[in-house]
Amino acid sequence: MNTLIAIIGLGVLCLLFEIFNLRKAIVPIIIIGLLGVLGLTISEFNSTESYYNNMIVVSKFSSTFSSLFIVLTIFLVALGHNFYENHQSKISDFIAIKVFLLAGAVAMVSFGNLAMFFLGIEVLSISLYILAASNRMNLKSNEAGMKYFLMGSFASGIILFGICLIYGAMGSFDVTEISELSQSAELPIWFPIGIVLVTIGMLFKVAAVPFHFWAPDVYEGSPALTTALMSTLAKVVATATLYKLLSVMNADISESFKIIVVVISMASMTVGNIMALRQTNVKRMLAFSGISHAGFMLMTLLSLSTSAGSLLYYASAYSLSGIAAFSVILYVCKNRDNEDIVNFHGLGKTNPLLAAILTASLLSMAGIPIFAGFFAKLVLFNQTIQAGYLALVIVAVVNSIISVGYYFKLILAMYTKEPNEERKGTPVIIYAVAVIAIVLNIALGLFPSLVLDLLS
Amino acid sequence: MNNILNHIGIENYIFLSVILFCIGVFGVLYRRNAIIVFMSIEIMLNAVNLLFVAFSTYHQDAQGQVFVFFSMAVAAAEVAVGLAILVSIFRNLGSITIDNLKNLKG
Amino acid sequence: MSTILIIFCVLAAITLSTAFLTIFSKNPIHSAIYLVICFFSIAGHYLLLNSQFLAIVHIIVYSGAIMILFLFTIMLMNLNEEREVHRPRITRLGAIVSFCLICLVLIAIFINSKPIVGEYVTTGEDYQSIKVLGKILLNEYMVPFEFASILLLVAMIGTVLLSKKEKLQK
Amino acid sequence: MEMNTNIALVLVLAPFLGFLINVFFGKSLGKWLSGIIGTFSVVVSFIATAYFFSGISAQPEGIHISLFDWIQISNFNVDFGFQLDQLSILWLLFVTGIGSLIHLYSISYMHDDENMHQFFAYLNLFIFFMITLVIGSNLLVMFIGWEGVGLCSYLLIGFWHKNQEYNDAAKKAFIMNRIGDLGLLVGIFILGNLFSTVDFTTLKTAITTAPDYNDFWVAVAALALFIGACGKSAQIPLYTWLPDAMAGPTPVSALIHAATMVTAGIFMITRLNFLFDLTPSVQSIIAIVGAVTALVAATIGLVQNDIKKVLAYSTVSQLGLMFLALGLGAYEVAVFHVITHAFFKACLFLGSGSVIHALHGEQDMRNMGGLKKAMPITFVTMLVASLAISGVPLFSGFFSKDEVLLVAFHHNIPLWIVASIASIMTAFYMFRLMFLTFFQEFRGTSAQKHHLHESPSLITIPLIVLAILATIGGLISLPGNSWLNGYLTPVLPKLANAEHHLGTTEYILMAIAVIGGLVGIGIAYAKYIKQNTVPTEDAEITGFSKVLYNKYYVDEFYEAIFVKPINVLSRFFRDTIETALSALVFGFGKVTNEISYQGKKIQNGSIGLYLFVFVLGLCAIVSYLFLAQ
Amino acid sequence: MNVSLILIILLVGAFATYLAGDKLASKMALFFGLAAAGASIVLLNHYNLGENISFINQWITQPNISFALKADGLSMAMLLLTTALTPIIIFSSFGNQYKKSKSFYALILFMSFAMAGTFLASDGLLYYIFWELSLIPIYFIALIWGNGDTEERKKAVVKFFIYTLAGSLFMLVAFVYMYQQAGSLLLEDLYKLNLSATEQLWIFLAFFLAYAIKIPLIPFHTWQANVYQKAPTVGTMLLSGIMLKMGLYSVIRWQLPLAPLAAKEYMYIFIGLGIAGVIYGSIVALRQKDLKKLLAYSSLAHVGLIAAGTYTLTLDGLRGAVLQMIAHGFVVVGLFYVAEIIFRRYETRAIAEMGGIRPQSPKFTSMFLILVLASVALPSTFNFVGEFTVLYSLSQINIWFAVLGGTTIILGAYYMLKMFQHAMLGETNSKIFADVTFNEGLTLVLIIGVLFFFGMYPKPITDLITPSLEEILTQINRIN
Repeated sequence: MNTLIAIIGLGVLCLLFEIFNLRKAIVPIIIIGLLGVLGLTISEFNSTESYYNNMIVVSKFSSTFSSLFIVLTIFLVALGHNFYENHQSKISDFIAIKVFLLAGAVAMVSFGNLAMFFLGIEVLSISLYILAASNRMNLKSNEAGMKYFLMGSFASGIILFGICLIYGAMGSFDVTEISELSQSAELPIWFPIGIVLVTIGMLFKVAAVPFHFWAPDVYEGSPALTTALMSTLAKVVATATLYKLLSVMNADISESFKIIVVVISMASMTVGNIMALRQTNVKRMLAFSGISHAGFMLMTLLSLSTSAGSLLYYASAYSLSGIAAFSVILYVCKNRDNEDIVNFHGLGKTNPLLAAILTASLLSMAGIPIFAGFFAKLVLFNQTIQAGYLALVIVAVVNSIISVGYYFKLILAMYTKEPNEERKGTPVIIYAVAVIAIVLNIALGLFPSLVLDLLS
Repeated sequence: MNNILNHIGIENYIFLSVILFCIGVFGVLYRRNAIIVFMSIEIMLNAVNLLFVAFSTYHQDAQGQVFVFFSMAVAAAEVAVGLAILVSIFRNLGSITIDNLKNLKG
Repeated sequence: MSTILIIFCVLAAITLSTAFLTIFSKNPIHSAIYLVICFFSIAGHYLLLNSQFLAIVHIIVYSGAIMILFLFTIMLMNLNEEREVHRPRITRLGAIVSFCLICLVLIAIFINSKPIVGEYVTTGEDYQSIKVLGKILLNEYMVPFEFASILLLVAMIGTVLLSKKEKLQK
Repeated sequence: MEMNTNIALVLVLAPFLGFLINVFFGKSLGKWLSGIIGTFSVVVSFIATAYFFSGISAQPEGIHISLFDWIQISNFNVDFGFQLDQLSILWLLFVTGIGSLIHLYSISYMHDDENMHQFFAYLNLFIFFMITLVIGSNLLVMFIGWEGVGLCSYLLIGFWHKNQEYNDAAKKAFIMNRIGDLGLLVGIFILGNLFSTVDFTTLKTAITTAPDYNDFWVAVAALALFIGACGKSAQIPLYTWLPDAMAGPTPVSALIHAATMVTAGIFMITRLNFLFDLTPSVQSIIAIVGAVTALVAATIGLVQNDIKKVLAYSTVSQLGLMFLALGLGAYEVAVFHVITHAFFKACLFLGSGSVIHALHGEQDMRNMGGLKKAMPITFVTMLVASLAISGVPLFSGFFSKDEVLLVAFHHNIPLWIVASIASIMTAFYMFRLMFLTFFQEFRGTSAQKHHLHESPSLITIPLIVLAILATIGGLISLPGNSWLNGYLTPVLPKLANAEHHLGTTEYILMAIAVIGGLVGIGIAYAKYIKQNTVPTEDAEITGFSKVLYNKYYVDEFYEAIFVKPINVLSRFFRDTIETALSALVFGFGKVTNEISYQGKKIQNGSIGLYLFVFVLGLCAIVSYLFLAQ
Repeated sequence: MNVSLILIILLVGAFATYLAGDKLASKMALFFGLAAAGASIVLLNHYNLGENISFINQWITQPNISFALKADGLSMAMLLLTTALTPIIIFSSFGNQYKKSKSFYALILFMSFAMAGTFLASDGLLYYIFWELSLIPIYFIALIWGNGDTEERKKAVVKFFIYTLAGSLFMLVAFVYMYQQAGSLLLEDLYKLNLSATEQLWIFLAFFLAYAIKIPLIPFHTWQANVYQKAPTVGTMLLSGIMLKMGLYSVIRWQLPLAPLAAKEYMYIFIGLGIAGVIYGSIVALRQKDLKKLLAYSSLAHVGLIAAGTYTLTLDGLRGAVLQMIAHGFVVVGLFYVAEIIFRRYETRAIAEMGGIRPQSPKFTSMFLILVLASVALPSTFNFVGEFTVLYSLSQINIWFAVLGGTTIILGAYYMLKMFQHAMLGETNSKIFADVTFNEGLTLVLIIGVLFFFGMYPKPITDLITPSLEEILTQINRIN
């Protein structure tokens, strides 16, 4: 709860700074503030409490994920300093929206009442619509915003419908009550339908097949930093929320529901990976990669009671490598109108450090050992085999192989092609973010227990 | 005080909402005019709101109605943002036909 | 068939038909007006369900605020005539198919489910007066209530962000 | 024993040292010095051998030296050890002896070659490996030498490496040897598996004491070993490399391809006589192969015009006779013939080398003739050697060949007939060679005629020594009173109770053989002296002699049966299978890429479609969960 | 003092090399390579004295993974191979100028680190991690410093990477599966597993896919020739000298003891596959025009034989395989170095464009010939010891295996001598061929020295590896 309040306070502070004309200070202050919030969250790690009539429930799950979100937001805000340098007059708005978005995200993982869940997801979504469309002079950005908005509202409608049916069945929005009531027999069918509809809405948010179509278009069209946010923070938030939703409501996942999860997970991986193979736009490629990673993360839903740790680990691994990758993309594609792979030609020569970082993050996503992505997949496979879904794991393995194909396309472009122009100006902050993110990623790879054991 | 649902039956409300919801969905799929699509989404949300109120009566519980307030807030916020996006598209494109938004694909 | 049921049916018929008309009208202005009627009929439902406050809020928010926003936008963009390009047949077909499908599926499920037997509960307590709603909203639902303000704040900032012309700074 | 070990090491390592010196410093030492060092190192070995020879009578069981553990196998360990018994010392004697002579000869013969130090290095290396082969205490140490001499043979055949045909010949020799080596290895494997040892002494004990060895596998092992011997000793079907090996310098042909290396097969079989004695079926195969080889090679030798080729086929033929003897269990006879053959054939090769030297590389007998006046020493020594090989009485060849025939007659008359015919042919082609080379008028160019001269003494001295040995070599095993048989008894225990008598049959057979030899010489005389025939040009050769001249087309046959198919297969694998396999792997990538390409079309940017799929998905999930149950 | 020291030296070396800058990189790398070699000899000494030089530490609690490095004779032998070849390989590159050499040499050391780790790891996951890790440096080495057409090279290298990764991922699944059963991936815990025959078969096959691609066995070899050809010679040496051995080592260490039932049941098939590789590789090698490709196929043939040896499940088979692995490691590095030496002078790898080198460079020719002969297993070279032992073990299973496998000594001689003849012999080449420089000569002499020394006296290695192989054999023969 304190986390949430503090974050909102920061957001408001950000707006106030604009009023007092302290634009330059916004980014550093917010970063410091977020670090403080991070400390606060971590300090509350072991206290499991519920606040305000169980509206917000702080648990290990929520505080760990909140910390992850905060970390990601710090990175994204830091990158914003550079990204928005030509939009100084709007920087406070951008940062504020991001901070509020973070508030929504925190609400989503710590909700104790479906109202908070719904509002959280709407805060997140609306912020994202705005950020996606934020480059208002750019038609692509407009289109992305519009597409995301239309489909997102559609999905919101479905989520709302689902919540309504749950309420209809239970007469309450409180998850604890719902959870208790769900144990009893004689539930109206509205409840499972409601759960399924909410799940489908959330599947849309995590961009799982067949609800994934928006993702590539929106990722491609949005400003790069927004794409970074969507592909890291937003995706992770949505997955965590879906996980929490299903586990906390004790929805007694039926076998047939699990089959649905398996099918969707397989489809997401396969479609995501195969479609990514022929992409030339890096953001679009990463969008498809994100779809496949969503498929991986959905595997955690098959063993809800035990897989929180692995989800956290996977999410951290994925999002950290995503941040690292996107910071390189931001650097490379700054002042360019697209993110075509051509822009990356010869990066290995012109900027070996960033090329190495991008390579490392791609390798992490591909699941090559020593990077956290490998362990993420490993624990996931472990759990899934334990849950008895060997076939799913084999599909996942095959997909990992396919994924190497397109990750390496980018790596090849960096190292074997000749650079097409000289790049100058190496913003320190991009370096810092990229390096820290990848170092964190590798550290997670070297000491997976640090994260894995948090939630067990 | 008599429960009004004794006269109508909750099923009828469910069917009404479902059909209304589906009309909303239909509208989203059927129309290419972004404004109308927005309206269809509003119809969807309203269908749900209606059901909330019906369930609220069904359970004799105010929470459902409280939720409708939030839902309205969300609807309002969405419309505001959506229309803002629409306006900027209109400025750039001179049209609000969503079929024209096909630059991003592949 | 009680009076109430008849009222319900009439209202439902109005709701559904205006909803359809909203979608089928070629002129966006007409759509908007049908939608307003639809909202009013829904408000009628609320009244029927004895939640007067909600009905009024509904009318104020939807018909008063949201629809005005819509109309304003339509006027702003001068969209009062039909400009929509010809929809490909496949799109329409797809829309109709999915409409039928989703309708059928959902209704079939609810029909399949076992019907609610017996009397509906009547506690006799007041649960939907302004007073009660206010208490609940500002006690139990204080946090979401405040959070909704964040939502609106975000929307506000966002709308401004999207619409405001940039002051170019060198 | 310490003394013996050291001397044995000197024996082995002296040529190796010579090799090293010549390899590393040969060029700076100069030709003379390098030749002398090469020769000297072999002489040292010869002296060491003589030392052992002098002491062997005191130690009938031989000297066994184990240096260190070499290869460990699960059921036995292979020592790196030496075994100096009667057999190996005998072999060492003529290897180092003739080796020294040929080294000496080479100093002069190779003097014009720029790479003389290399030549001596290789020769020394060869001697080193040959010694290893002979004194190895087990099959694997022997195998080192076995392959090593093959290697040296490869190096020396291809000594003039700028000529790719010579290199082809070298390669062919090595590969054919390797075919045999595989047989030898297989034999070793089977013996190892059966008796858990490859050491000669323990193997002998194991075989002779094992009550229930497996007949079949022992026979297979013997056969496999025999295949190994075939490769090294140029027997059918692996003989074709030997005539080609004449591409090497003539001293090499004399040393490796006549006197020493090619007898390794005989050495090995004699060494393992206890094994072969147990497998009569294999023995008869050996005998038949030997006899047939003797005949076939002799027939080819009848019409060859290259002086060295004639000698090469003669060698093959003689080796065949030795194998015949081996196959008949008369190991001592084979050994005897090996020794005499080493003398006279080395002499013949060196003589031919002297001729070639004098004619500046000319090897075709059609371009020779009348050399006896110009090269009297060469002529006389070669004549002596020819008489010896033809089995003219009192020369060494007479005794040894006669014994082979005698043994054959006792065991199997058809084999005796075959062998006798081969001997007659031998006499014929040898004297054909002599007559064509030394008699009549010189048929070469006038430039060559002008330069005709007797070779220098470094060449003639070895010739003379060898001619003497070819003459008196028979003394070591006179019929009825054989020193050799007595000497070999510890190795060949059967000899102890063999009866030595010379009956009428034996004398008759001797007479037949002598007459046969004389007939052969007579025919040659009639044809090449009386009628003064000169073999026709290649193109004019017709009929059966064409078949003979082309060596029964065996090379062509092998080419068509083995080499071509393997090359065709190789090309097929390379071009088709590899491509197909590669395409298969790439295929996966291609297919997924294609799917991706098609998939991109679905993602067409239309929100309507996206939502449509959304709704479809929703319907599918909901209906699966709630309607399908 | 324990084996992690080697890994630390190599890893630190990699970083130090990178930091040393382009000029010093090669020397720095050589220094650390030699340091690792020295350290491993010291460790070997400790090991021989009976000290425990293994290292084990809990690493991840959930799942239960340990950082376990076990040093038994087998691992030590392979470690020595790695640390001995690494400085040789680094030294061999001294004649070449590489752009961005600090990255180049750092990657070499890093790869060496990963391979050493693979040989030492005794926890399944740790092993897997090292296994995969070794793939990345070679990928970049081949990609960036490789030769030939860029597009072709990319294709070959990416294929190699994806192919090998594909294989090993199934191994990972097998490990995960076993982890479910055992609750740990420590080798000794896995040994205690009681897996049914069916489970073992699947595990065996999963491992097999990984190893068959890495080794490679036919028909999984299609990446090999192209990558060998395209990679820089240093990369090729690393690949063929050490990395192939990772696959073979893994067969002995992991595949056979973990799935012995399947190994026994289908022994003939896998031996047959290995031997088919011998014949196929040799025949394909016959008509290769590119020297490096020819060597690649010869490698295919040799490792086929080694693999066949391992699958015999006899002490001789395993021992011969290990000996031959080491021998082949040295000889193939030497041969590729020879190809590189020729390339330095003639800028070609096409055999047809060579020829007539011998008259110009007797030293080089002699050393080349010795390597050729060693590769065809001339007795007294190390390769003979290995090949003989392997063939002997095959003969214990079935004499026909020995005969067919033995064709390698015929076919091997055929294609190697043919290559030698056309590359080196014949009329003096019009292009000048300078004889070997001191560095080149030293490298080759070192390799040749090793080959002859152990060819005559393999006992130290045999003694080193035999106890651990016997232990593995008891695991293989344990009754489930």
